[in-house]
Amino acid sequence: MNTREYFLPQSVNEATQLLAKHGPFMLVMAGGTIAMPLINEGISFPQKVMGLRRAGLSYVTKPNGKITIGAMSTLTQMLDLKEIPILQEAAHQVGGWAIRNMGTVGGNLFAPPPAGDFAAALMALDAQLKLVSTAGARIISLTDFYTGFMTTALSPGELVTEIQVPVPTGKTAYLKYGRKHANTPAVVTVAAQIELDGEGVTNSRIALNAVGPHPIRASKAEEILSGSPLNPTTINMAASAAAEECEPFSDAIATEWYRRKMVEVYVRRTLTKITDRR
Amino acid sequence: MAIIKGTGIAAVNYPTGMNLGGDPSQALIHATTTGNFFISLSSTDLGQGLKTVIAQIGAEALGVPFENVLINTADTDTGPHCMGTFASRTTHRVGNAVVQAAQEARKVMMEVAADELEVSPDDLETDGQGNIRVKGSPDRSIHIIDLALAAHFKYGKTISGRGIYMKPKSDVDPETGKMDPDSTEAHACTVAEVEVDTETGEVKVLSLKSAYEVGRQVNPALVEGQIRGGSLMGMAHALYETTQPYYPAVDHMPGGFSEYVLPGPMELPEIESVVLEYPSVNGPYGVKGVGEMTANSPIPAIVNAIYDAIGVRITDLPVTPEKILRALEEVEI
Amino acid sequence: MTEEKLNVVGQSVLRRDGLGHVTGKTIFIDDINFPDMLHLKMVRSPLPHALIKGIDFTKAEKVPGFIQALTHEDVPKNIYTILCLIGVGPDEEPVLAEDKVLYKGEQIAAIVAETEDAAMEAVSKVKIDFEELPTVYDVEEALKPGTPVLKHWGTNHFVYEGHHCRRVRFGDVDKGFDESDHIIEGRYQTSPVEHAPSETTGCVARPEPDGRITVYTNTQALFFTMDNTALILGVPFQKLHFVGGTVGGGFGGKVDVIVEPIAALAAMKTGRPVKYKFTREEEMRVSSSRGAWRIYFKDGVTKDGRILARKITTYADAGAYNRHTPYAVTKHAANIAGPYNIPNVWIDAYCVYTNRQPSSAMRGFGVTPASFALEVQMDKIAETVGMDPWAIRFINAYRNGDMKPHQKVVEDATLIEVMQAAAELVGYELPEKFKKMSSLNREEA
Amino acid sequence: MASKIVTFTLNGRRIEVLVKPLTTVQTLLRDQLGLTSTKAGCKQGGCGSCTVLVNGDPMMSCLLPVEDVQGQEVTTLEGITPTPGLHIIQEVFYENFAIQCGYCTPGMIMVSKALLDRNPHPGREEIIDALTGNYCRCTGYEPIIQAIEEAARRMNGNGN
Repeated sequence: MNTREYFLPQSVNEATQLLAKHGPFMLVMAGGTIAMPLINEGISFPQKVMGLRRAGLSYVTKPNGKITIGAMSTLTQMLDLKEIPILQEAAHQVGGWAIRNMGTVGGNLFAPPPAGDFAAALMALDAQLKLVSTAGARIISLTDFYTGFMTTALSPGELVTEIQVPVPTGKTAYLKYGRKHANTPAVVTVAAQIELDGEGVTNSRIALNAVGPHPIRASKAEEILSGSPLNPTTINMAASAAAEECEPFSDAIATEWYRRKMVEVYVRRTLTKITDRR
Repeated sequence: MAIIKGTGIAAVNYPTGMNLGGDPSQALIHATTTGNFFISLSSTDLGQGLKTVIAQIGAEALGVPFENVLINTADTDTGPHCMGTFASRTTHRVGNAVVQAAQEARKVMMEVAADELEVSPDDLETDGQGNIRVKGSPDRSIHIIDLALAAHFKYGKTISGRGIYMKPKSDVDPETGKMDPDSTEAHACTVAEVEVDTETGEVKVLSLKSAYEVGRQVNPALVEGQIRGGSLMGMAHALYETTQPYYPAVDHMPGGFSEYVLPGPMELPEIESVVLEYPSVNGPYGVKGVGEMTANSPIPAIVNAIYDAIGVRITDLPVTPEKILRALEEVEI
Repeated sequence: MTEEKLNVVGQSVLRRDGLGHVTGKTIFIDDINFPDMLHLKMVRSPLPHALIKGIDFTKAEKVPGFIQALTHEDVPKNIYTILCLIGVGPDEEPVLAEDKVLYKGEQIAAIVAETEDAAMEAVSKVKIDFEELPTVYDVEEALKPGTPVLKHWGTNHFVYEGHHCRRVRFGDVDKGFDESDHIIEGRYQTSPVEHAPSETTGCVARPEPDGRITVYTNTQALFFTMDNTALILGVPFQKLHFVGGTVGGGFGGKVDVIVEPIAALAAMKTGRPVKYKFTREEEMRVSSSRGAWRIYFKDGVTKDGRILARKITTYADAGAYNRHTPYAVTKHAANIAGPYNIPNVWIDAYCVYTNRQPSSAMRGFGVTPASFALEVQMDKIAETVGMDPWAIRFINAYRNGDMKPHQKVVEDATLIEVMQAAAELVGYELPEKFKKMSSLNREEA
Repeated sequence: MASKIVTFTLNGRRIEVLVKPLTTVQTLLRDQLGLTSTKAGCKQGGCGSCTVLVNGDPMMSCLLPVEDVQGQEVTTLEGITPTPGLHIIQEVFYENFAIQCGYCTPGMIMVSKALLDRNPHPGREEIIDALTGNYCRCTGYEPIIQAIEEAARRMNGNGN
């Protein structure tokens, strides 16, 4: 009497073949922390589900100056990434312990806001995604991956199999602000990487989460910093710009108004943290 | 960024019981032939520890060891009526019913012991260890097992008792509101210390220090449990909790623990308390009640502490960071 | 009570249920399963106020595992009110909605199926035609002429013995205000709060061979729930047998009679055990909450800090139905003036209906919002008269022998003592006159 | 789709179960195997009452399909309870009144077990960090934190 199907492919190859065969109506599930509550609660009734826990994607390798993370690596695995402290911090601030043992780096890319904080950290690090289908593989930047609320650049039949993160050359900082200090959705999350040549900023990446349809870059804030010194004046200007350009929403934990205010405060605090680390 | 500290106080009373419809509860006690005492109830344990404190009260009133008193609850076929667990009433109401039932059972127990020891019941006492002994001659005693066997097989008596506590119904006078709605009053005073981040409106509760007066404590560890749990619930009500974040609008109602904001172990303030005992007039052994009130005094104490810190009185719960920030902005303008 | 030597009262003996709890062997309601047990899930209103024009179960019935759908037509006495057992009326809440719904999430039809999944899927396939109606959410708006009326008796408030609110009249407040140096007003608002017990509300109803129904439930009030269930089902009281007593947290959230009647009805209809347990989302959004209260204070105070008159108008947001709110309002009215000795008090306490999930009892029932409002108001008074927050409370504290506004003599007061103890705990040095004060008598320090 | 046979180690014993597609470990334990110490407080991954250990790591069994634990080691509270007696963690929860209604208790104990297995000397901060995914409405957490501190002392032979 149960018509549901659950596929548990043992390799990426098998997974992409299943996806090609069953098409876009198959729900692809990583750690299950987003999909399973909806199924348990009777909100969604997917007839075909593919779980990726056995697809051989739980790995972290570190070839020359790059960290390569299999999409099914858990957030707990990220706590060991000593090379990139902001990924450790970002991972630690997702859920509680058991959720971190289940939630995956790949899954976090698909978490609807205000979830998806880890993806914001990846965005600040200029992560690239490897997308694989039966037709082959391609690499896309995480910034270009998102196309709208719950929509991505994934083509039918494609899976995110790997996240490639260059070891940051700049200074980084990460701050998540929620209504409590752990296991809570973000009011706003800020991840930043700033490259400095002496006093001047040569390159900056500021990613925000929970203030847009998906993790976003604060491009205007980045432009303000570019070529400027990183000091309280430029930091304030960048923070104001970020608050202006973000697209916050209201939900159970904060209003659009408050989120925008907090973008300004937290971009400032994040950038100040970077200057403090000099 | 400014972090400002503030202190606030609040002092409250809390009534035990709610008898506007009459507020009775019953208890039945019977002894087995092997000297165990079953207390039959239909009362429920929500986690506060009813099954433990009622056994303590029963053991005390019967004069037998705690271990020999067993609680049978809650079954409508075997347990007599109880209004329910609410209104901080169960220890007081059910406790009183148990004391009354225990007195009746104890009377039979002492009569049988008197026959066995060939003395008057008035000359007997219980030692709380399972023996009934002649006052002044502790070597002349009988154990409750022997006594219960004798009652059943030799004298044909049931060692049993019935108890009820009822506060009669009080009708409210519709014109003046004259009424007698409760049985006794417990009290609490909380001093809250907070820290407010004026840039985000975030409040951190540093400490909740309280004095409680709850009548006699039947089980101090369980009272302490109510205090700790209630303090955090009060703090949650003050700063975090709402099913309708934009009340009276109904938008964005939380559907689970991630959106319904509750403080966790990371938000724990320092919680310290003293408990005073002024036995009540009508509670069993002077009990009042502690279950509900522990969440009450922290709320206004925290709100008053926030005012002390920032000079803005938020009178709309929960006091979210957003409400504080908006209030601060209005002041600045 | 005479001083006596106590053996076990006063001892921190270990919990009787502790071993069961730490081994996970304690049996909670959801741990009770029977091999032939069915699952009940509820079709709920997606709208806060609407007429029901029609219900179509055709697609739901086709879900594999579907057993039966129940509507209000199956419920013998569909309209009830929980407190009818203590004489509070009139009946006004449907077990299952009839021609209209008053809040989002209201129960409309029960689906009974072989598995939880099948029941949920069938629920998702029930189609209902609604005609939306205008809503009312604000308690003061609700009392204004021209707002949609929610109750069959024609008002949006509970009627207390012919009055539109619960009243307390003590002394003469107008005279008190005239004699006062300061008039201090305040508006206080609390929010609906979820009990959030670790275990959600639920029960299992099982038909017995002798024709009775045993209901295993985590209700906080066993007989209250059973007796209401018997009335709703129109069965003799001896037909029902309720078993419970082990509850995974209550806080007042498990005193409503919601899951038991419909599960028992389903068990009677199907002849099989039926489980109806709220999901967490139902517990959050549908089960009754702590009500929101709006409270207005007006206090007349002398320049030396004595409160001479207190006038309070307060509105409880009951949500769509009574549940326990009419009662909460009375308890609130008895306590809102506070543990203070005030010669003139005037209270109007309203129980108001709105288009939200019903509120009901919660830890502190009607008193928690009262304590919040009045203790913040006390600080406001202290500030206005230029007095220390401790002092304003000591000066006005009630003592044994005083008369409360609801005309009950104070007999167990210890407000002064807890304040003295709290001051000592935090190292706050009270003036000598407050240290010497006692609740036991009214000798002025 | 047909049910599947899944083999894994449960509480030290290798077992074979037949499950419908996407059945969770929670449902298997509670409804098929009658191991009800694993609770179902929310089925959203939000309360931690269903925490089990998979290869020693705490996981929410309500979010975990049974097929995903093929060949793995799953431990529930039943699996760490000695016969007769109590595990030290159970003992301290009981003796320190770190329980009230008891519904969150199994999950709390499983997380504590995983923590103490990794870190026999956890500081207060580490204990709090380990508990952030587990919800308790009754106790206010402090008694639970103190119980874990006491468990660590006793396991290290410094308890009373």
